[in-house]
Parts: sequence; structure tokens; C-alpha cells
Amino acid sequence: MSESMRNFLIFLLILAVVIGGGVLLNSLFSVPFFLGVTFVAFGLITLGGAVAVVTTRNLFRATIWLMVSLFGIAGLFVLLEAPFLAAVQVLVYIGAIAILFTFAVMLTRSLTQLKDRYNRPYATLAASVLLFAFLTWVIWQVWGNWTPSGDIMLATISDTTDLGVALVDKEGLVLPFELASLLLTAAMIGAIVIARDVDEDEKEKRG
Amino acid sequence: MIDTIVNFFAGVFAGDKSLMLWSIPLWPLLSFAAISGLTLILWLVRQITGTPENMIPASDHRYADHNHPGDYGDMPVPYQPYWFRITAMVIGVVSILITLYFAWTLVFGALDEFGAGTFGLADSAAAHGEEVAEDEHAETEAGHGEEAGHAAEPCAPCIYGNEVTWLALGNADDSANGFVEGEDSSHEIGVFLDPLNATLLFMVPLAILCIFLYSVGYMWHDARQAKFFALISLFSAGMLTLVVADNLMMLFVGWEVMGLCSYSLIGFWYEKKSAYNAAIKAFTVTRVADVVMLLGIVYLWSLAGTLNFRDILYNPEVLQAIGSTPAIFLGGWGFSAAGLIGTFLVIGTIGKSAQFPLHVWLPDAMEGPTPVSAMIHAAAMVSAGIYAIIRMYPLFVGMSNPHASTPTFSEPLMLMAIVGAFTALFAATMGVAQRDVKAVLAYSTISQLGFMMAALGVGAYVAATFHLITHAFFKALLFMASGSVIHAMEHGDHHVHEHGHGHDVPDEHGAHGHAEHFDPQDMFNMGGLMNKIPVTFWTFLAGGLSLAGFPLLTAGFWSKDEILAESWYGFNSHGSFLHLFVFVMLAIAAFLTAFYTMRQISLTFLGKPRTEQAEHATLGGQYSIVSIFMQLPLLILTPFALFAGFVGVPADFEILWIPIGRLFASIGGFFHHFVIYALPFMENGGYEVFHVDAPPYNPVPVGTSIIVGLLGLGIGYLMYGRKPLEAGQPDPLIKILGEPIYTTLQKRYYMDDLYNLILVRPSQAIARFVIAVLDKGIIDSILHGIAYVFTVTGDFIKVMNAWLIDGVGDGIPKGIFAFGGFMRRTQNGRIQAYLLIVLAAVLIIGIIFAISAGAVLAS
Amino acid sequence: MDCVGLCAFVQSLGVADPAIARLIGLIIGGVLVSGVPLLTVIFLILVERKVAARIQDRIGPNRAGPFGLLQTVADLLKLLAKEDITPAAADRVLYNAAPLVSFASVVLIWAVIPFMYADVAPGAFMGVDLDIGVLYFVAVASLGTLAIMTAGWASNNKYALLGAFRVVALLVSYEIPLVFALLVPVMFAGSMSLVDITNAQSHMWFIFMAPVAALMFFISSQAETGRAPFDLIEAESELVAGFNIEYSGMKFGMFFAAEFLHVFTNAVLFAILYMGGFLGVLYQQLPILGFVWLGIKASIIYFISLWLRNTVPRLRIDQVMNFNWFFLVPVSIVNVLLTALILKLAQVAGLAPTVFAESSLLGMLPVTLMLLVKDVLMIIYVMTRVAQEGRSARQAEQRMETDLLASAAGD
Amino acid sequence: MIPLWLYLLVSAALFSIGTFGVLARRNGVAVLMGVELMLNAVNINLIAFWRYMSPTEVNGVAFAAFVIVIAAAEAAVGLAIIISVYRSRHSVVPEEADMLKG
Repeated sequence: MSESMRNFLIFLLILAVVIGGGVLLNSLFSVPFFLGVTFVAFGLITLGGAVAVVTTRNLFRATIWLMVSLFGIAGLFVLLEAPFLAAVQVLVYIGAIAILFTFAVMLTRSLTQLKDRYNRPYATLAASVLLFAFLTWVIWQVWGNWTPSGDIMLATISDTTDLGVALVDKEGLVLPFELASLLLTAAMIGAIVIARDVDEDEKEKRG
Repeated sequence: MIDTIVNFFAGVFAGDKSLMLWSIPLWPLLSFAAISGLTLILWLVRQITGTPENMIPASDHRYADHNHPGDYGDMPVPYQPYWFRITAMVIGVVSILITLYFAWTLVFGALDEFGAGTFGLADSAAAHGEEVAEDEHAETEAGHGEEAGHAAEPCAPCIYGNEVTWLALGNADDSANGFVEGEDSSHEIGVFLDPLNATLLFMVPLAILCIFLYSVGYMWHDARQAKFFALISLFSAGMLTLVVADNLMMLFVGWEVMGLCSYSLIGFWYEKKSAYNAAIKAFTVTRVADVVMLLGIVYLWSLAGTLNFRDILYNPEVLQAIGSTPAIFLGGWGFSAAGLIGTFLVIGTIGKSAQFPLHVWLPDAMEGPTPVSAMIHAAAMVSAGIYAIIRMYPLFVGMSNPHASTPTFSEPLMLMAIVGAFTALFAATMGVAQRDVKAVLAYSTISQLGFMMAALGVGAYVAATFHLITHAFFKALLFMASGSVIHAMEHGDHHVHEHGHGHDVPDEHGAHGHAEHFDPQDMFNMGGLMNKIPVTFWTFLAGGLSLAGFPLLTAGFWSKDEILAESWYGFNSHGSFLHLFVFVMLAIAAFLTAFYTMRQISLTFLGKPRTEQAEHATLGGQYSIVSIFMQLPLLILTPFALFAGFVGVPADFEILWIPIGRLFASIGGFFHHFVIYALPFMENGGYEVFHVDAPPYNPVPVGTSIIVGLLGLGIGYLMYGRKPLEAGQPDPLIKILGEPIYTTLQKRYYMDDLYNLILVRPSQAIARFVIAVLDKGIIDSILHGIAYVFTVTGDFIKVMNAWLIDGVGDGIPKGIFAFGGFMRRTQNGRIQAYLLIVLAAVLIIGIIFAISAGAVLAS
Repeated sequence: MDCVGLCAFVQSLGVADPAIARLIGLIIGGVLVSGVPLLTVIFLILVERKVAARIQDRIGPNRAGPFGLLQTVADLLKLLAKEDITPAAADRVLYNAAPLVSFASVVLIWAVIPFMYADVAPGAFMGVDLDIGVLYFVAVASLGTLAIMTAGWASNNKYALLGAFRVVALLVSYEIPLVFALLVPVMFAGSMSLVDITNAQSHMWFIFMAPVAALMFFISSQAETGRAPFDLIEAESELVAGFNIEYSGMKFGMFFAAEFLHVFTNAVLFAILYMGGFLGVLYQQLPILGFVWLGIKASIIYFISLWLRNTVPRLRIDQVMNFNWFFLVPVSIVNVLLTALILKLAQVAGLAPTVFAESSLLGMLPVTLMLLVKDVLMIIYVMTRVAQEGRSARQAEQRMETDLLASAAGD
Repeated sequence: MIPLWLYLLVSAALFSIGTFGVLARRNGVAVLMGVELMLNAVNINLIAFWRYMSPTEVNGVAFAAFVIVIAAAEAAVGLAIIISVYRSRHSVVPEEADMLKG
């Protein structure tokens, strides 16, 4: 079977999973069909991208998969009616951090493809699975049959304006905001100082 | 603190008399402090700036041996620049000038205030004293309110005084020292001024000033003016403290300060073995006496609860009580407490004033620089002893009365009379045979002090005071003159040395110590100096005549005559044989005094120079600093030495029926009354005995003194002056007295050898024994034993240390090391391993929490 | 959910289920919003070539169709007909995905662009009125960077990779002044929604209130698109064609179209942000006129950028970077700060309305003048500084040369 | 409406995957990617709880924004460290950077 054929089958499978998930959500929790579909689609994008990130041997691809996963998360944010955060997600991660990663990958290009991906993969895998199981159990125990009160669902959601006001509000978050800016400055300076090439400043010394 | 000082000096210069009195001993003290501080600063600066301490010969005199033979001249001492030494001299002289100014201000102020009363009789004077007391108290500030208390007591001419509490000893119970009611026993130091120490305040600063001026010239070429002036300033401070003190403790402090200074000044040229031997001798001998004196002071304190003169002497109850209490010691022999205390104090004075058994240190004290000799012999030291006795006189007298129709003598009086009279004659005999110019003066000092002691013993304390003053003047004069003579001789000696043929002069008088060396102090090397140093000669002549008691003209005559008159009066009117004994002894002593004085003058100045040194003797140029400063004080002192006696001329004195006393009616007898007012005079308790008038005129003592004085001078002139000795001619006295006696006299009756034999040698032997047996044998063995024990213990501990402590101390690190080596495997620096461990821990903890929470939810 | 706009239109066509109607409406809207730029591109390429030809004093395409109108269509057909080549050493998936992402990143921008006035909910005929429209624009535009990066890496060619590096450095750097320039209209309008920004200019275009910001936006958007003088991405003379050297056929066409479309999109955004978008005469009574106004304004900006492209030479990479970091970034930051300060002061003083849309021309004048004066002063100061810097640099250069000559003479 | 626990489940899965990436990947850059995944899982949690608990407040969104800021800073510094390590010892494997000196 040719490669394009296989890709097409995978596409069909994913489509089936998405639509099936939508139907399932609709029937089980009476989620609107398209909402459920979108949720399942974004969840699949996120988790699949994540799995690809941790499994891909080629780091550049891993970076691309990371972006895919983060894009799915941005979609989840949209579903959670936090569009500002979604946009920030896309802007910061895909626009900045991903570029940063690609740069790092390319600067360390000679080691982009290590022979063995993992060290002690089985213990780690067991630990991660155990963690996931534990978290799932806790979530199920605590939030399994919890439903939000209707008025909260219908309340007017605080939008970007409120966030902006809160970020510069004296009673609000102005202090963390300033501290975050300070942290960013420090991180920038630190990154420059750490990553600056040694013979760069030697060159400067030479004039 | 600062403003206290400022107020003090402001008060002093504003004329507050009591503060002036406080400041009198302060100025020399300040000069001492200033000079010492400057020296210290100089030293520090040199240390800091790292200036190498260049040593120079202790005498940077132009000639090698200045004032002191031989081994001293090239003795290196740290160099002090000239400006520094001159600054030190200036500080000293200026301080004494200020002292003199204040002292005389006080004295003449006292004369003005006491004036009327002093010539009147006791009662009127008492009344006057009262009122003066009042306005004095009115004008002194509230600071010394005790004035009122003292003024309320019957108090002869009133006293400037000021007291500050020195150490608060709390309130002593009255049973122990119940003699002074209302006196708490907190010890107060203070100053006061009364006629007696007014007279000393007239004499002492003047003499000290002359000595300082003289020292400037005398020490000019010495390298250690700073040290010298600092010490001599401290000396003066001690003397002045003693004079202005109003209690026995402060007096004793000044006393001891003088002892210390005399020690370090006699040994000023410590490079000279004889000098530091003399210093040690003086110190030791006076210590012996001072300890006894301190015993007396302590006993007095324990009895009276106070040492303030006025609280004791102007307080009849106290005096009677002390006089009537049997002594705790020797009480069996009828000693009263007063008697015992007095005896102790007299012994202290015997040490200080060099009386018979303890006189041996004084002749050696001339090893120090001549100004120091003058200080000791005239101004300060020996006078202090006599002054202390006069000050405490009522206590000495106790309940006895040497002036009564049947005179009674308390033990200290008897002791003083006998010892004083004997010492006077004894020292005079020794002085006859001396050939060292200063030694003669030293023995004359001893004998004159003997005069004073004897006079005190027979109750003639006014005469004693009088003689103290006059003697201070002419003896200071004589010492400084002899010092300049020696200086001149040394100039001559150096001149001879310069011209190379110094040593071919045969020094056949080798008996006097180092034969090979020329002794500039030997009178037999002098002669004919009259033309070389005329000023010195004339002043020396004046002082000598005054010492010899040349009739009618000199101060010495009047004072000696008064002593003789007092003693003769006692024998004549009351038939007391102690008076007679004193009279006879002192008459012979006076004769000998006149004799050896004439002998000294003749040998030194008359005739022809017997050596080249004397030939070239000079004070180094007529207007050189040395000559000026060494002759100015002589000129200052001469008039006092001559005419100071006129203040004591009795009003009824006449000779060959010529009433000479009339001439001095204006001032004659002034001294007598003035000094008498220092002493208490209560009608009750028998203290009016101190206010006897001067004895009526009697030709016998007058004739005696005139005759002995003139006779001594005449015989001396016949033997030495008429045909002066040639060079190398032996002392004619040898033919007269015979070799052995002469030698005995010259050897001071072998008393030093005796002391060596019975005191020094045994003590040295004991010391050696102690060193050998006690120290080396016992103490050292004990120490060695202890050390051995500790060594053994140390070894044991060392073993324990190596075994136990090191075992533990090393075991812990080893264990830690092993554990660390084990734990290091986990610390492999691989972050992901760490994170895995963290994750596992989180899982475990989370599961535990979840289970517990589930249990909670379930319940 | 409310059903307005296309949803209501579809419902009026007889679809009962609002969900279905919404889906159909979304599909139609998506087709429209992405179709308009696709069709525009075909026209734009022709315009570009014509303008370039005129500037270079030649005729340009004139064979295919009347006035060569069909020239682009012919090129398109040629590209479509070409063989689809994937280099053997290339990373297949990424190599093929890059053109799609690149084109999509441009097309997605159009989802938030208001075309014309509408009396229904968002107040404009547009894809979706995000209240973070500007941020959305920036975010999506950054996807293009990623696409170029991916292309440069995936085609496994060192020229391509160098080009990718350059473009990434360039775009990441020039996003900063771009965002700062965007902040100014956002500040004025008090919203990030493009509709609100458009309406806020109903009395005064922002280009009059913030010319410096407009200039910044223009320059940095020019750089974002990688057009001259910033066309280091495909510097034919240095790295043969830049990141898309390995591409051919329709994949290259997609990059090509994306570039042109990006330029035009930036022009449209400029028109919306600073020139009042679809506002114009009778834009409410006759909404289609708004579309025309927008087109005209965008075309003017587009023409200017073409003009620049065809006249100014290419800069060196270090010059570009220095220009950005030492000129654009500081000036834009200072500009934002001063603008905010003056605006706030004016509002406190009552010289400026809090909501521009409800104000009037007179109400807008004072703050406009103040900001204008501020900008003029800024321009003067900056220019003098630049002149001084240039002079000193020139003198230093001359000194170095003279020293070199002296040393050479000394040898 | 989509139940909350679905979001939580997604974030839990993402967190576990990120943990696996952090713990297992040998390449430092990949480790950092895992960290990013974990942070984003946290963000999902934050936003979900914000939406379902207190949508009228801004705390959840603000917290998430701060988390993104921290993530950016962390990525920058981490990558800088990786690059310097790579420059110094030509390796991007944290396991090999286990001696405490450059």
C-alpha cells in the first residue's frame, strides 16, 4: 500500500475518532455536536503532538510537533472562552519560543539526531503511566460527578479589558506584572550573557 | 570635669585664697607632668617617624668628665635636642616662679590679716582671730563650709583652708574613735595656711626657685635636663604638698614623694656606682624610719578617727584623751598613746632629717648633682622632718610641760633632746676632719638639724622654726657656692687635660678613693680661688659666717643664740639638767661648727692655688650662661642668709649694755609671736604652755654664743688662714689630734663599716641563704615537683588524646567519609535521575494523602 | 446561540436547524474570506509587474489578453502544469507542509478584516470580529515565519537554510516595532477589535494623529513581507533564491502568492489601522462603497510599497539589524510612551474625548494637534541625531582611511 | 457543556507525557520541550478551573499569562545554557554535563 494511501487511511481514522468522540460527548453529556467535535479534535491534536514531541527522534520535527500541540492547546483555550490567552499562546509559543527552539536545534545541529533517544525509558515510562493513573484516579474521585452551577455558565465572562485593567490596578495584579517584566529582563540579560560566544568578546578585546 | 578644672584655675587667678593654696603644690606637679608628657611625645614621635635613637655621651659637655669622675663621661644616653631640654628648663623655672608668686601673695596676705593680732597677746589675738575667721568665712565661697566648724573652735590666727573628701570610709562607731564627736571617719584631704607653714611658704619656694635657677647653669651641659627638671619639679611638688597639707596623711604623701625623688635624684648619674649605691642607701635608711612613722600615723588614726591637724591639735578633749590613754605597746613603761605616737614620728624624723643612728645616708647623698644636695639639705627634705614635728608639737608634748616650773618631758621630747644634742656634736666632730668640700657641708647640716631637734626637745620650738628658716637659707647658699667651686675646679681640670700635662700633677692624696683620678671636690686641691671666682667667694663667705654664727650680723647667730638662750633659760630658772645637757653640747657643737667653717673657707679660697686645676679654675667666662645662672642664685640668697635673722631679735636684747634689740623693735620678736599663733592656746588643758614669750635677756647664753662663734672662727683662721697650706702639705689637724683620731673622724667613726658589718653583710648572708635554701631548695623544688606532676599528667593526657580523642575525632570524619562515598553514588549529577526520584517521592506522598483524604471522605 | 449574518441568510434560504445553518454559513464565509484574497492575488501580480515595468521604463506584460490581463492566469496554469518535485534529501512532510502554512498564515489574517459596513452585530461585513483582532493578526503573521523556517530547513539546502536564518532573524526582530506601532491605534480606539478601530477613526484618521507610528508600521510591515529594501530572504545575488530555492511548481507558486498577498494584506491593515478602513463617503447608505474606499486606500499603500521595492537598493543584513535595534525599536518605544502620556493628559484635561467614535471633528482637533506637534518634534530630534551620528561615523571612517594611507606610505 | 474532568484529563495526560519527555529524553532541547508541555498542562488546568469556577474574575487568565511569561523566560535561559554547554563540551545531553565545572 502506498504511502499516500496510508496517510489517507490515517486521516480517515482520525476523522472517525473525532466524529465518534463528538457523537459520544453529545450522547453522554449532551455536549453540542460541533463543540464536542472541536474539543475532541483539539484534544487529539494536543495529545498526539505531545506524544510525537517526546517520541520523535528528529529534534526539528519534535519542535514542529511541539507547535502543533501548543496550537491544539490554544484551540482548547478558545473553547474555554479565553481568546486572549489563545492568541498569546500562539504568539508567544509559536512565534517566539518555537523559533527559539528551532534556533537551538539548528545551533546544535550536529547532535540533532542522537543514536538512542532515551535513557532508562522503561522506569520513566512506568513512572509516567503511574502518575497518569494516579492523576486520573484523583480527578475521577474528586471531579468525577461534579457539575458547574448554571449561573456561572451563563455569567458574563471577564474579557481582555478586565484583564488589562487588573494588570495595572493598584489593588490588582500590578506588582506581579512588574515582577514578571523584571523577570523577563533578567532572563533576557542572563540568556545573552550565558549564550554569548567566548571568542566574541575576545574579538572585541582585540578591537 | 573640664569645667571643674577651668573653674579651679579661674578661681586661682581671681584670687580665691583657698584655691591658691590648693594650686601651690600643683604648679610643680604640672611642670613634672608637662615635661614627662613632652618626653613621652618626643619618644613616640621618634618611634613613629622611625628616627634612629642616636645615643650621645650622657654629658655632651665639652670635656669628658663633668661633675663626676671617669667611667661616666662616655656613657651613651638617648639624644634629646637642645630646644627640648631648654623647653624643659623653662617649664620648670616658670612653674616655680608661679608657685613663688602665689605663695608669697598668700604669705603677705596672711601677714596683713594676722598682723595686728600677732603682736598682741593671746586673748586679744584670739578675739581678732575670731573676727577674721568670720569675714574670711564670709569671703570664701560656700564650697568649704567646714571653715565655719573650724572657726567655731578656739582657733589661733585664722586659717585659709579647704577640704575635699578623699576617701569615704563611712561612719566609724564612736566607741573606737570617740574623741571627735560628729566627725565621720571619711578621710578628707585639704590645705590650710597658718603662721607656721606661712613661714615655710615664705622660705621653701624661694629656695627652690634659687635651686632651679642654679640647676639651669649647673646642668647646662648635661644631656638629661628633661629628666632632671621633671624629677626636681616632682620633688618640689612633694615638699609643697607637705607644707600646705592640713592632715598627717597628705603630709606623709608628700614625705614619701620626696623620698622617691631623693632616691632617683641622688642616683641621677646612675652610671656611677657610688651614685646608685648612695641612692639605695638613702632610700633604704629613710624607709626604715618611714615605716615606723607610718605606724605612728596609723595608731593616731585608730585613736582619733581623723588625721586633720586642727581636729586633733585644736581639740583639747582629743589631746587630753590621747595624752592620757596608755599606749597599746610599751604602755607598761608609762608610755602614753601620745608618747608612743610621738616616738614613732620622731623616729621617722630621725630618718628623714638624718639624726644620729640614721644619719649615714646624708653624707653620701652629695653623690647626686649639687642642686639636689641643696634641695635635700636646705629646702626640702631634711626641713620636712623638723616641720612635721613642729606641726604635731602639741601631740609630742602630750600632758607634759617642758616650760613648767618643774619641767616634765614626755618620751619623744626626751628622745629628741638627747638624740639632737648628741647628733649636733657628733656630726660636728666628723665635719672637722672632712676634706671633701661638700662633705663638710653635709655634716654641718646634720649637726644643725641636731640643733633643731634638741631645741624641740627642750620645748623651744619657736627657736627651732627660726633656725630651720635661717639654716635653709644659708645652707642652700653654701651648697650652691660649693657647687660652683667644684664646677670651677672641673673647668680647670679640663683645661689641664686639654693642655696635655694634666696627669703629671702628683695626686698624693690618693687616700680619697680613686688615686689615679683628680678629685675636683677635694679641698686640698683648691686654694686661692678667692681671685678666680670672687662672687662665689663673697657669697660663700656670707653663708659660712652665717653658719658659724658670726655675732650680731648673721642670721645663724640669732637663731642659734635663741636656741641656746631657751635651753639656758630652762636650766637657769627651773634647774632642769636636760636643758643644761643640751646647752653644753650645742655650745661645743657651735664652736666646732665655726672652726670647720673657717677651715673650709680658708682651704678653699685663701692662699695660693695648690694645683694647676685650681690655677685655671673658672666658671667659664664672666658672662657665660653657666656663670650667670650659677651666681645669680647666690646673690639672691646672700641677703637672706645675712639679714633674715633680724626678724627674731628679742626686743630686750642688749650686749655690753648697748640695747641692740631696740634697733629692731619694729620687727624684733615678730617671728616669735607670729609662729606661736600657729599653735593652740586654750586656757584650759594646759596648752598655754606654748605661748610662753621669748626668754628674758640673759648674758650667759649670749656671751657663750658670741664667744664660741668668734673663738672657732679665730682658731680656724690661725690654723689654716694665716699661713695657707702649700701644695702637698698635710692637714695640720693631724698633728693636733693625732693620726688615729683624725682618721676615725675622717672615716665617720667607721659607722658605715659598722653598719656594713652588722646589717648589710648579715642581710646579704641571709639573702644568700634564702636564695640557696628557701628559693632554690624549697620553692623551686616545689615548683619542679608541680611541673613534674603536670608533665606526667600531660603525658598521660597525650596518650589519652592519641587513643581516645583522636580515635573519636578521626573516626567521625572517617565514618562521614565512608557514608559520603556511599551517598556519592546517588549524587551522580544527572538531573533526570534526581527528577525521577522526585517524581517517585511525589507519587508516594500523593498516594498517601489521597488515601487519607479518601478515608476522610469515606467517613 | 444567536444566528446572524450568513447564518440568518442561510436560514432565510430555508435551512431549519440553526446548527446546520451555522455550519453552512461558516463554510460559505470561509470560502468567501479566503477566496477574496486568492482572487486578488491574481490581479496583484499583474499590477506589480506592470508598475515595475513602468518604473523601469518598459511596457511589461502585454501579450496575453487585452493589456496582458491574462498573463497571471497563464503563469498560474504553467505552475499548475509543472511537475511536483520533492528533493530526495528533503524532509517530505515538512517540505510539503511549509507552503501551505505560509499561504495559510496570510489568508488567516483576512478572517478579521472588516470589508464594509453592516448594520448587524459586529457592525461590519467580516469573517469574525475578534476583540483581540490585532493580536490575532500578529500571532498569525508569526506563523509565516515558522513556515519559512520549516521550508528552509526541510529542503535540506544550505542556501535555503541561510535564507531561513536570515528571514527568521529579520522577522523576529521587526515584529517588535510592528507591535509597538500597532499599540498606538489600539490605544486610541481602546480596543483591539479592528471594527472598533475603524469606527474610532470616523472623525479623524489616526495617520494624522500618529504619523510616526504609521511610518513605523509601514516600514516594519515592509520588512515583515521581506520586500525591498529588506528582501534578504531571496537575495538572488547572494543565496540563489533564498529559502524557496528547492521549490518549484505550485509550491513555489504558493510562496509567491503568499508574499504578494502578504504585501497587500499589510496595505489593507495599514488602511484599516491608520486610514479609517472602509470609512468614506456614503459608506453606511451604500455599504459596497466602503469596500471600494478600503480598496482605494489599500491600493495607494500597495503602490507606495511597490514604488519602494523598485527604487531602493538592498541593504546588508547587519545594516538591517542595526536599523531595527538602534533606530526603530527605541523610537517606537519612546513614541508609544509619549503618545500614551499626551493622550492621558489630554483626556484628563478634557481636551480629548474618551471615546473617539462618539466625538466630533472639533472635539478631535486639539488632541490631534498636540500629537502632531509631538510627532513633528520627535522627527526633527531623531533626524538631527541621525545626522550627527552619520557625520561622526563618516569622519571616523575617513580618519581610518587616512591612517591606513599614512601607514601604507610609511611602509 | 463539556465536563470539567475531561479538560483535567487532557491536562493530566499532557502533564504525564511532558514528565516522560523530561525524564526520558537524552537531548537537552527535548527535555526543555517536555517542560513546556508540563507548563501548558498546568495552563489548561488553570483556565479550565477559571472557566468553571470563577469566570467573572481575571485571576485564572492572569495566572496563566504569568505562567506563559515564566515559560518564555525559562525557555530562553534553558536554551542559552544548553548552547553554552554545547559550545563548551560539544554535547547537549544533560547526563553528560555532570561535573560541576565548565
